[in-house]
Parts: sequence; structure tokens; C-alpha cells
Amino acid sequence: MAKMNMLQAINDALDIAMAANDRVLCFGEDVGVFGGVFRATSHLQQKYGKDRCFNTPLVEQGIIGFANGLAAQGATPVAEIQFADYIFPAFDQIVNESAKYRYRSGNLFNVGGLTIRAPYGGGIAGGLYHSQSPEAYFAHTPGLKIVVPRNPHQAKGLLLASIHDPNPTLFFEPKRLYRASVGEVPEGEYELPLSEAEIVKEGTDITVLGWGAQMEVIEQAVEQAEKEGISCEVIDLRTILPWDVETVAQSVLKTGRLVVTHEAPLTGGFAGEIAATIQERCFLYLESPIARVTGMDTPFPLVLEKEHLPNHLKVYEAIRESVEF
Amino acid sequence: MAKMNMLQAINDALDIAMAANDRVLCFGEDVGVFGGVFRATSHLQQKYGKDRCFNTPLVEQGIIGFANGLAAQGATPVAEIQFADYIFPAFDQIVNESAKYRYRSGNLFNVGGLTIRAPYGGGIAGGLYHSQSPEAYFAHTPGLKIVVPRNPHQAKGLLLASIHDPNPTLFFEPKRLYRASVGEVPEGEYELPLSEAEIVKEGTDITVLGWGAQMEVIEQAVEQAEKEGISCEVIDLRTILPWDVETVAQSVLKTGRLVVTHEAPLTGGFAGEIAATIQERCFLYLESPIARVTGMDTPFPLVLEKEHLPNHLKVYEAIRESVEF
Amino acid sequence: MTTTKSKVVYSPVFTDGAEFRIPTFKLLKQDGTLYKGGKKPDLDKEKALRIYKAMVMTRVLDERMLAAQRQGRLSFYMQCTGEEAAVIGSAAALDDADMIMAQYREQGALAYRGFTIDEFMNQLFGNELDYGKGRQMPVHYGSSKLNYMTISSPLATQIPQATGYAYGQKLAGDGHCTITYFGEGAASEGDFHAALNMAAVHRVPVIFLCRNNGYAISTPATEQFAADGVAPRAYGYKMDVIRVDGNDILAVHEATKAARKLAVEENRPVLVETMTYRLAAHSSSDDPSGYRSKDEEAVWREKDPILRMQRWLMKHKWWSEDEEKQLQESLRKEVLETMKRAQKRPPPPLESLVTDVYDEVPPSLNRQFEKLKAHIRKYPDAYPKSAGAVSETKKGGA
Amino acid sequence: MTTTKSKVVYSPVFTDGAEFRIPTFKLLKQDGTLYKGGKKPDLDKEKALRIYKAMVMTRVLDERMLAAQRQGRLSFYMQCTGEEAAVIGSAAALDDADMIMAQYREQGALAYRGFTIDEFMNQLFGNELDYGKGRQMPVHYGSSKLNYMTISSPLATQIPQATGYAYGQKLAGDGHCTITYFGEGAASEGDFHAALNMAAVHRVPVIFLCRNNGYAISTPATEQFAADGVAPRAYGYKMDVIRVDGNDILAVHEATKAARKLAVEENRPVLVETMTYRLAAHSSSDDPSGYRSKDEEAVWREKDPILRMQRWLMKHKWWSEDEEKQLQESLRKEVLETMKRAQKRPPPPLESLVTDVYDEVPPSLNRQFEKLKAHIRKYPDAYPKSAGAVSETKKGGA
Ligand SMILES: Cc1ncc(C[n+]2csc(CCOP(=O)(O)OP(=O)(O)O)c2C)c(N)n1
Ligand SMILES: Cc1ncc(C[n+]2csc(CCOP(=O)(O)OP(=O)(O)O)c2C)c(N)n1
Ligand SMILES: [Mg+2]
Ligand SMILES: [Mg+2]
Repeated sequence: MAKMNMLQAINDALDIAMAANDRVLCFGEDVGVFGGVFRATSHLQQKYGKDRCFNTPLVEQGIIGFANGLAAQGATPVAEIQFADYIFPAFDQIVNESAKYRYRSGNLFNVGGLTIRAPYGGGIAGGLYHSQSPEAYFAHTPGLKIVVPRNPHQAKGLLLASIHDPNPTLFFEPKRLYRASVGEVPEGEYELPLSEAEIVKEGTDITVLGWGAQMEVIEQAVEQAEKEGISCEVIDLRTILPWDVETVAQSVLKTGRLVVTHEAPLTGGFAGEIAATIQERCFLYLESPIARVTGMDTPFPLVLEKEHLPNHLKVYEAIRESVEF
Repeated sequence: MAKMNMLQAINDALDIAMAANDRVLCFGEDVGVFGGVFRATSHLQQKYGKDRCFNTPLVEQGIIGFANGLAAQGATPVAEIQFADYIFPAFDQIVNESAKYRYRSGNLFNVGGLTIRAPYGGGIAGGLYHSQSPEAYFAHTPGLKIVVPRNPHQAKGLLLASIHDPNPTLFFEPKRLYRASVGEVPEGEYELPLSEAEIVKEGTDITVLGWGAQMEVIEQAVEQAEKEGISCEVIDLRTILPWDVETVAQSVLKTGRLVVTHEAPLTGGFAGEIAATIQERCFLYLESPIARVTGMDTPFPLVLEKEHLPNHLKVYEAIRESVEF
Repeated sequence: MTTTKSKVVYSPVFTDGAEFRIPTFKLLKQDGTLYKGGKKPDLDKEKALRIYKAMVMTRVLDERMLAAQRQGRLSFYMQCTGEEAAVIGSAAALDDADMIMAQYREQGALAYRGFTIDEFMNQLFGNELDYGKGRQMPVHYGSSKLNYMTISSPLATQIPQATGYAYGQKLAGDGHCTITYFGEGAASEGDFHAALNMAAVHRVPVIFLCRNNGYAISTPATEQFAADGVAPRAYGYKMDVIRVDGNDILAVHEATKAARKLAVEENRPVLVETMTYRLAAHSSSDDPSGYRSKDEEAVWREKDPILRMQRWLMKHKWWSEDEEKQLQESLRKEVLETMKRAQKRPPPPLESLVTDVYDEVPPSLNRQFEKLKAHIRKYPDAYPKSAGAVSETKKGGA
Repeated sequence: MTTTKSKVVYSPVFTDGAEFRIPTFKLLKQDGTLYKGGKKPDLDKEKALRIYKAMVMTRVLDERMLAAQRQGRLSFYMQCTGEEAAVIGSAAALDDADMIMAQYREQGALAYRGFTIDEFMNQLFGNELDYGKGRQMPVHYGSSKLNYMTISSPLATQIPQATGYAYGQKLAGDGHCTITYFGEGAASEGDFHAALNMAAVHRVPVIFLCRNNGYAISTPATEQFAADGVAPRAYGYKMDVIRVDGNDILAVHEATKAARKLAVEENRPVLVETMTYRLAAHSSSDDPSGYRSKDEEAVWREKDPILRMQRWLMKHKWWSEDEEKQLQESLRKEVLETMKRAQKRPPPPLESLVTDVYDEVPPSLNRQFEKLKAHIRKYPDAYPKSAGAVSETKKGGA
């Protein structure tokens, strides 16, 4: 075990993956000698050479197109998109290509080796284009996996699992926690399971569900609620697609209440999918409407970011409203 | 009134808009002398000249980038994307640019004049890439309007409203109905309201909601259900974003039951958003879980398209299950 | 950092490269003789006949399958007609283990590699033997054993993928390269720019083969770009480029062989622009009379690449009228018989709806599948293709 | 249909354009004198001083605001330092009514157009007077009255937009054009390819001005493209191109003036590549010592474009040491005072969270806003920027 921040944990995972298999490659804008603008790929070029860790030209659709080809060839590309806000030029390569490669070829070909890393989320005074949480844009795409870690330990284990998983995987990193989240991280190789939600804390009155940086917000909100005697079950979804319906449904069957929270705007956000599924699965057990606490239906603002974001007070209020319904 | 199919109604709307305002332009791949691969822009180049109706090079991100610029300049571009499946290379220009132009500039600039037309949907043996229904991908984007007509009369009135609306609008056309749907269409200029759902048929036992080509499927299913004495209220959502929560909620408060259906895959589809919103708004009035009848969570298949699609039998079954819950 | 070693001028000079024309490489005249000055090509009889037979097979298949489409036996079809030399001449210049990433009009390359008429038919009819499991429209072929990437309809997406694939080959060090085919229309996509630039920067063994056939559906090349074809773009990436008469099998073959050498031996990506013409409609859904003249088509019909090669072969006495007749007949017969067989075969199994989305069917999708099977069991008449598969005896997950 | 009138060759010749170098246009030496052979520029004293003052204002603003960022007064900043001639020389060659669509490092153009220090500061501090209503990060300026499109962070998106904007201007027939600025890094995006090709095909009055400053954050131009800069790409579109010393205000101005003439009078789009260097860090978040040497920076510091112009002005006796001192001092003072004022101003109103998403606030968003206000009323201490706005007396929808 070593104390690491999330960037170090990610760097460690990449290092381990590259050491174990020389077909693992890391590339993207400024990923080479500089080690990425957040330094997640520090020292990898020095260690593994320019052929395996390198800068690409500034073209996201090219980065992912190139990565798709590499993966089809049998390599294990780990492509970085500098900010999740800049993943959209690659949307076609991801949604029409990566996701459908195996299906359309009848499994003659696949890009299962592909992992795409991108920092996402708000809270860093990033405004419209350094704050977005685009997971729901991709969650409508069968064939993709989408993973979001909440702390360094999770980041390392889930990233290694994503790299090794034989399906194209989007790995969204909560950049607000890159340096802020520090914790014990096991040394060496380990994996945490994909498509398994984790019950972070058991409770009986209400289920509170989130992922990534929002887990910290939930923790604060739940602390406050528990002070008032509300027993909360906290779940980290961890994998957005394909998601772990069972764990969530079992929890709600027990608690009868659910609050889901994410930073992305409400409409079309992934909380909607979860609410729709759970109201169907747990209809007769629900004691109050499933609540969603999310960003507002606007682009991401700057100066009033605090007002926009679903902070712990808003989550706490939703918990109370649900319990008092 | 004249009898028209949907293509003729769309062509008529474009003709009227171009005649009324010489800043209205139509362009896209093969849109010029050929009139588009479906012939929606037939004769427009002959009538209004090559400057106002023209072929573009084969580059969707360029078409929409160009259209954004034109709209910012004050023109009223109506850009065609040849198939909705090919809109993804333009995803960045739509989601990061069109949608955010007004907000990010504090209303100094906007691309409100922009309308994007694209044929969508299955049922024509199109396989993975000539069948998709991508409305939900865009419905997570505040700043956009998304409109889907169900028949020629609606198509003309909604397209004219979309062209005149001072916000960027995606207009998805159910290509399966292009020639199949024929009906009376008023002559000359008229508009149908955006963001207003339409109660197509009143009923008391259950609300059945859809849009576009799915309305025909609903009609068949409801016919069968009504034969068995189930009184259905049928709603055409018409505008997906921003959608008419009130009309749907009022209906469900009355019927206590809701089935939503669309062709796109289940997970992350817009039915999820509707179910999540309505379970919250109508919690105490719901007599059964909100049901979603959708395409499966797979890419769009070809030979087994019939099995994949949410046809009238599946919608009918969902109605029955809901009523018998 | 760019330190431009270019010369300095003291008054503003604009250039647009117009004076700078890339020549067209030709070897074979339409009468089957070589141009004066044309070097005798390095092509032995065996290879020449392999090429020629693939061309004829492609032509026959195209003619028959378009007819089948017209008869309603097939939902859709696309012909390679007129472009057989561009496609097959280039494919023949490769090692059979090199990767081919094509657009959709390159069935000739697949025929050359040895895809059988059976295999073509199974895809066209989407039957249980289709490698693609009946999921894609006709002509979306693929073969892993023949190193032919399954076609995907979104244009130009394969071009940066080819750059990536070839980069993987380079690291693997097995001496192979990738060729990617695309139309002059698809070359307008952003993915084209990304692919060529990345290939040049990362020195990737990839051949970008543009079939400039004059049209992208109805859009003539003159409305696709203002420049003299696609070739001049190579200079923008400092990439080697060659333009070649696309109806000249010998020139295409020779040029691509030389390109492959640059790619594989020197890691220099190459752009090859083949100047040709789409003699048929864009697809079975298209009618070119709406956008081009019969006269224009006639000019190009005169330049038929198959006839040109046939004449060359006959001049060498490598081929005869008799052999031609026999080949045509046997191909037609085989196509018809195979078509009948393929059409009768059952569709892919119901499970194919949900497999291959992921490496394993996830639980939620499996639930959807179980629900579908129950539904089909309830309404077997509505699902004739799959009702049999869910009859009581056949229950069970995917 | 492309009928290549190019010459024919009978053996395969590959070219990569290497022999074909685009020259660099220069007029002004670093010592303030003209190159021999350089034509005296068409620039009167008034205009020259307008340009020069904008350059100095940009430099002073950049220095002060970077310092302010270092002091924690500002969250983020980006400097134009080293590139003032490329940006301002080109903007000055336009009509003030021409549209400017910039990347983010072109505050100089805005200064030239007359954006006041107050206006800069309001945006940088996102206060209630910021035209952008505090929604975007610092340096995302915009001004409709100065025809300067609001900056958006996604790179290269403005390039095809400029093509469209200019097409609109062409149809409007008012004789105006659009200039779009972008870095040599952004030119790798697919949008670049789309924009230039469409502009050439549709004959659009647009000037594509590439600031080739050697780096895209840490990525040197040598890892961005293999070619000799961005200029050679123009030939691929048959577009007029000129390369110019980007630190030479006279050459940039002259070249852009000529480019504008081609654009406006002949509807010929033009690519202008300015060769320059980013003297500062990429942004306040960057530290260039991780990827380039002090020595390299020093070489370019010697080529300072402002000093070069200053010397030229002084040789003309249009400018003196005294005037320089005065200008510097008054600018520094104004920047500091304005900064203090701007920093003290209140943030934009709470309503600005939900307005301008659409032309009107839709009902669902209004519901979210009402809920937010109620929430803030309950927890005023947690929302210091907006608690005042929702106090009981101020209720009401957006
Ligand atoms: C991204 C994308 N946009 C549009 C289409 C529709 N489309 C299919 S083929 C075609 C024309 C392609 O022309 P070209 O690349 O010249 O190839 P050719 O058909 O001439 O061989 C178009 C527009 C598509 N398949 N993909
Ligand atoms: C689409 C997109 N991808 C990535 C980024 C992150 N980014 C911001 S500036 C920059 C480098 C730009 O370099 P260049 O175009 O050369 O301009 P310069 O900063 O040198 O002026 C990058 C990668 C972005 N803003 N947008
Ligand atoms: Mg073509
Ligand atoms: Mg740069």
C-alpha cells in the first residue's frame, strides 16, 4: 500500500499495463515528453519509448480513428482525450465505429483492446468547455463500456480492468479529484470488477446513488442526513454502461427510496435511465418518487458554477424531501 | 388542401420558406440539382438558384460548421444531413457550438436561424447505418430544439415553425413514411407550435406516448387494445426538446398509466427521461409502472429488424400488461 | 518548431499551386499495347490471369446481382463496374497478408484475394452462413482470413483506422502494410485529413488509394473540390503521391507495387490517386440520368479496363476468345446456382440479435432477449424468420 | 468530373512536394529598416500609430494580467506575447466592419478594433458588465459592435463557421469578408479541412490566418505535421496562399491587405501562414520549461515584433522615447485602476444562469430556476454571490 493521489494512481496503472504487455500504447495530445497536461502519463515515454507513448497531432477524430485501427490490429491502445469536453469531434468514431465493430463484422473483427481516458467534470472554474460530464451521451450506445472512478484506489483497479477488458471502454476521470483525492493504493497489479456497483455504506431508509466526484458530495450530504437519524445506503455505480441494475434494485427494494445525482444536466442525463428502470423494477416498493439531483438544463456556467452544481446541500435536501414525502 | 406524401409536404415547406425570405438557404450532400437522395429538395435549385440551394462537399462537420457561421451572420440555413446515422461527425459542431452559441456570448451572437434536417428511423432494411433514431443523443443538450413529425400535415407545419424559430432546431424526418404517409395538407404558409405535445386521441385507462413513425405503430396497437375495451389516450410528443411535460403529466394524472415507445435502444433513450419525470410528477397517481417499448440494446440489425423493432404487437402487449398490473 | 528554410521574398506573392500539376502515370493503351516509353510490366502469366479472372468475376457478379436486385430478390446492390482495374490492380500489388480497409465498392479486391461466390452470396442474402450474421446491408463484406476488414457505411472512418492499423503492423515488425480505399467524395471528410497527417507524422506503412471516379452519388468532383483532383493534398502532408490512370491495370499495379515498397521498406505512407469513372449507378437506389449525360458515360465506356486488359492478355497469347467464353459462362452459371442456394438458406439464428454487442451478452440485454423470445412464442405468425427458433423445445438464453 | 489535363508519364514517379517550397514574405528587419528590395509599405502615420498602440496595449495588458493571475486575482490567463504583429498587422489590414473569428490568443485584434481596457477587464473578472455574463473563462472575449465573434474553447470549430459567415456576407453583397485565426495545432482538426475545401469550392471571401507559433501547448510543430508548415495545404484546395514573417508588422499588414483584395473583389479565399513564436507559456496553467529550451526562447525574444515596429516608427520620427514612456506608464496605470474597479463589481445576476439557453427560458428550466432560488433562500450563507438576489423582496421568475 502507498499513499497516492488519483493522478499517481492512474499513472501507476498505465505503467503497470505497459510493463506487462508491450502491445499497450498510450497516446494523445501532449501525452509524450510532457506527460499530458495533467501529467497522467508522466515518465511513460522515457520508460517505454516514443513508439509506445507519444504526442499525436491535435485531432480527436484522428486519435480515436487511429486507436480503433490499432485495436483492430490487436494492440491495446489507451488514448487520452485532453478534456472530456473535446471528445465530441470523435463522437462518430466512438459511437458508429468502436461500439459497432464487433457486431457488424459478426465478430470477425473487434476493437476490444481500446480504452479512452478523459478528464471530466466541474468545480474547477472551467466554464462551458472544461467542465462537462458527457457520460450520458455515450450511455445510449450498446457496445461501449463506461467507467468512472471515485478515488485513487478505485481509479487504479478500474483502469486496469478497463484496459484488460475485451470491449471498448470509456474511462472518465474526475479531474477535480486528480490531486485532491488522496488515499491508500495497493501496489502492483489488481483489478476491480466492471459492471458491478459498490455499496459504499449500508443503510435502511433511503438509497443514494452516484459516481465519480459526486461520491464525495454524497458522502457530505449523507453525513448531514445521518445526524438527523436518516439511515442512508450509499452506492457508487462505478460502471455506467452496462450498469448493475441488480445491486441498485435490491437496495431500493430494501429502502423504498432513491436519490440519484450527477453533475450533467437533468434532461437526458443518466439518472433518468436509472429512475426509469428502478420505478419499473421496484414499483410496489417505492415510498416516494425517485429524485434526481443534477446540473441545471443549461451549458456549464463559470461565475455561478456553485449555484449550478448539485452540491451536498442539494443532495441533502433531496434526501429529506424523499424521506418526508 | 391537397393530398401529399411527406416528402412533398417537406418540399412544399422549404419552397414556401425560400420564397418568403431570400435569406433562407438549403444545402447538403446531393441537395442541389439532384434534389437530395430522397428528393426532399427537388426543384429548389432550379427555382432559387445555385447560391441558395446547393451541393456541399461530403463532410458533415463542415456542413454544420458552415451552417453555424451562416446563421451567426444572420441567414436562415436549412442544412440536410443525408441520413441521421451520418450526423455524428457533426456532433461537436451541434452540441458544443450550435447549442451554446447564444449562452456563451451572453446573447451577443446566436445561431437561431439554423435548422438541420435529417431522415431517421428503421423499417426500410437499412441495417446499422441507415436506421438509427439518434434523438436522445441530442436531447441531453440544452440550447437545441428537436422536432419529429408524424405525417405530411405535421411535417409541413412543424418544419416551417422550426425554420422560423429563433433557436437551432434539429428536424428528424421518419423516412419510412416519406412516401408511405399520404394525407391532406393545407396550402400556403402555416405553422404548428413547437414544444407542444398533441393529444391525438382521448382516452381514460392509459396514456400511450410516442413520436414520428412510431405514432403509426401506436395507432395499430391502440386499435387492438380498444377492441378489448381498453380506453387509450394517445399523445404525439412532436417536440423532444424542450418537451411538453404538462400535457403528458396531465394525461397520466387522469389515466394513471403510461407507455412510452421509440425505435432507439432502451438504455439512454428518451423514454427514460419521460418515465423519470412522470414518475416524479404523478407518483401518487400511477397505478402501474411506466413501461418503455423500444428497440433492443444492440446496434440496429438487418435481417432480424422485425424482431428488433418495437412493433404494434409489442406496444399492445405493454398496454395490456400495464392495465392488468 | 518549424524553421522554414524557404527562400525569402520582399513583395507579397500568392500562389495556388495551379502551375504545379501532378502527372498521370499510364502504361497500357485501350488497344492492349503499351505506350511508347512504357516499361514492360513485371507481371507473369499466372498473376496476370489471377488478376484478370478476378476482374471478370467482379463484372459478372455485379451484372447478375444488379439484375437480381431489379427482380426484387435482393434489397440493395452496388457495382464496381468501370473501376475493376483501380481496385484489383492495386490489391494484386500487395502481399495477401497485407490488410485491406475498403469503402464499399471494392469487391474486386476481395474476389482477387479468393472470396468465393458462395461467400459473396451469403453476405448479400444475409443468411445463416453470412460472416456478418445478416446484420449489415448487402455489399458490406468482410473476411478475417483474407485480411479484408468488414465494410462500414459511414464514409472515411476507415481511413484513420488504416493509419492506426498500419502503425500496429509497423510495431509488430512483420513487414506488412495496410491499404485503404476511398472515393474522391469521402476524401472531403475530416477523417481523411486526420489520417493522412497522422500517417506522415508517425511514418506509417499505409497506402491511401483514392478512387477518383468523378462522382459522389450525384455530386460531380468539380463541386467536391476546386483543386486538380485529390493528389495535390499529399504535399500538404509531405507525403509521397502518384496519380495513375485508374483504368490501366498495368499502371495501377506497377504504381501500387512501388508504393508498397516505400511504405514497407521506408515507412513512408503514400497517396495513390486512380483516375477512373463509375460506369454504373451509385447503387441500385440511384438513377444517374438525373445528374449526368449518356454521352459522358459513353466516353468512359470506351475506356473499359477489363477489355483493355483482355486485349493485352490476348496479344501475349495468355488468353483466348474460347477461354473468355468459357470463363464467362461458367461464372454466370456459378453465380446463378449459388444465388439460388444462398437465397434458400435460413436466416441467422435469433441469438445473433444480441451476441457480439459485447464479448458476452450482458444481463440487461439477456433480459430483453428472454422477453423477446416469450413474445415471439406468443405471436409466432408475426415473426416467420424466428418463430421456429423459440418453439418450446428450444428454450434457453443466448 | 475531374478531367486531369496534367501531363502523362510512363514510369511511376512519386513526388512529395519537397522541392516545392513556399517563400516567406518579409519587409522589415529587426533593426527597423526595410530589407533591400522591400517596397515601402502603404501605411500612414495615423494608422501606424493605431497599430503600434494596440500592440503595446496588448503587451502591457498581458504582462499585468499574468501577474494578476499569479497573485491569485484571476483564475486563468493567456498571452499574445510575441505574436502581436501577426494578429494586429492582419486585423489592421481589414475594414473594421469585416468579421473576426479568432481562436483565443488574438486579443490584439480586439484591442486594435477599440475594445477598451474596461471591456477586457469585465470579461476577465466575469462581472455584471461582462458581455458574456460571466459564463466563460477569462480571455473568451466577444463584441458584436466590433464584429469580433465570441471566443469558444473547442479548437478549429470557428474555421468552417468563418467559411459560412463569409458565404453569408458574399450573398448579402456588402463587400465584407471574414478573417479566421487559428494555431498550427488547431489546423490538424478535421474542421480545418472542411473549412478550406468548402471555401475554395464555393468561392467564399474568407481569410484563413494561421499563427504558426511553433507549439500547440507542449507539442512542437514537428510532431504536428511532417510538411514545411501549414501553407502547402492550400495547394490541395487550389487556394491562394502566402507565407509571411509573423513578427514583421509591415509584411503581415501588406500580405493581409492583398489577401483581403482577393477575397472581397474576386471571391478567392486565401490562406496566410504567419511564422512566429509563442514567447510566453501556453497559458497561466502551463510551464514551458518541461518541453523547450531557454535558448530557443532567447532566439525568438531577439525577434520581438513590437520592438521591431517601434524602431521603424522612430526612424520615421513618428514615435519618440518620451512618447513610449508616457504610453507605457499611462497604460499600466489604466490597467491597474481598471482591474481594481472590475474586480469589485458584483457578479452577473442569478438570472443569467438560465437566460440565453434559448431565446426564452422554457418552462422546465424555469421550474429548475425557481427551485434553485428557494434553495438559496434556505441556505443563503452557502451562496454568497447570489444570496442577495433572492432575498424576500426580490422574488420572481427569470
Ligand atoms: C459519413 C457519411 N456521409 C454520407 C454518406 C452517404 N453516402 C454514401 S456513398 C456517398 C457518396 C460517396 O462518394 P465517393 O466517396 O466518391 O465514392 P463512390 O461512391 O464514388 O465510389 C454518400 C454521400 C455516408 N455513407 N457516410
Ligand atoms: C477540440 C479541442 N481539443 C483540445 C483542446 C485543448 N487545447 C487548448 S489550446 C491547445 C493547443 C492549441 O495549439 P495551437 O492551435 O497551435 O494554438 P496556440 O496555443 O499555439 O496559439 C489544446 C490542445 C481544445 N481546446 N479543443
Ligand atoms: Mg466517387
Ligand atoms: Mg501553436
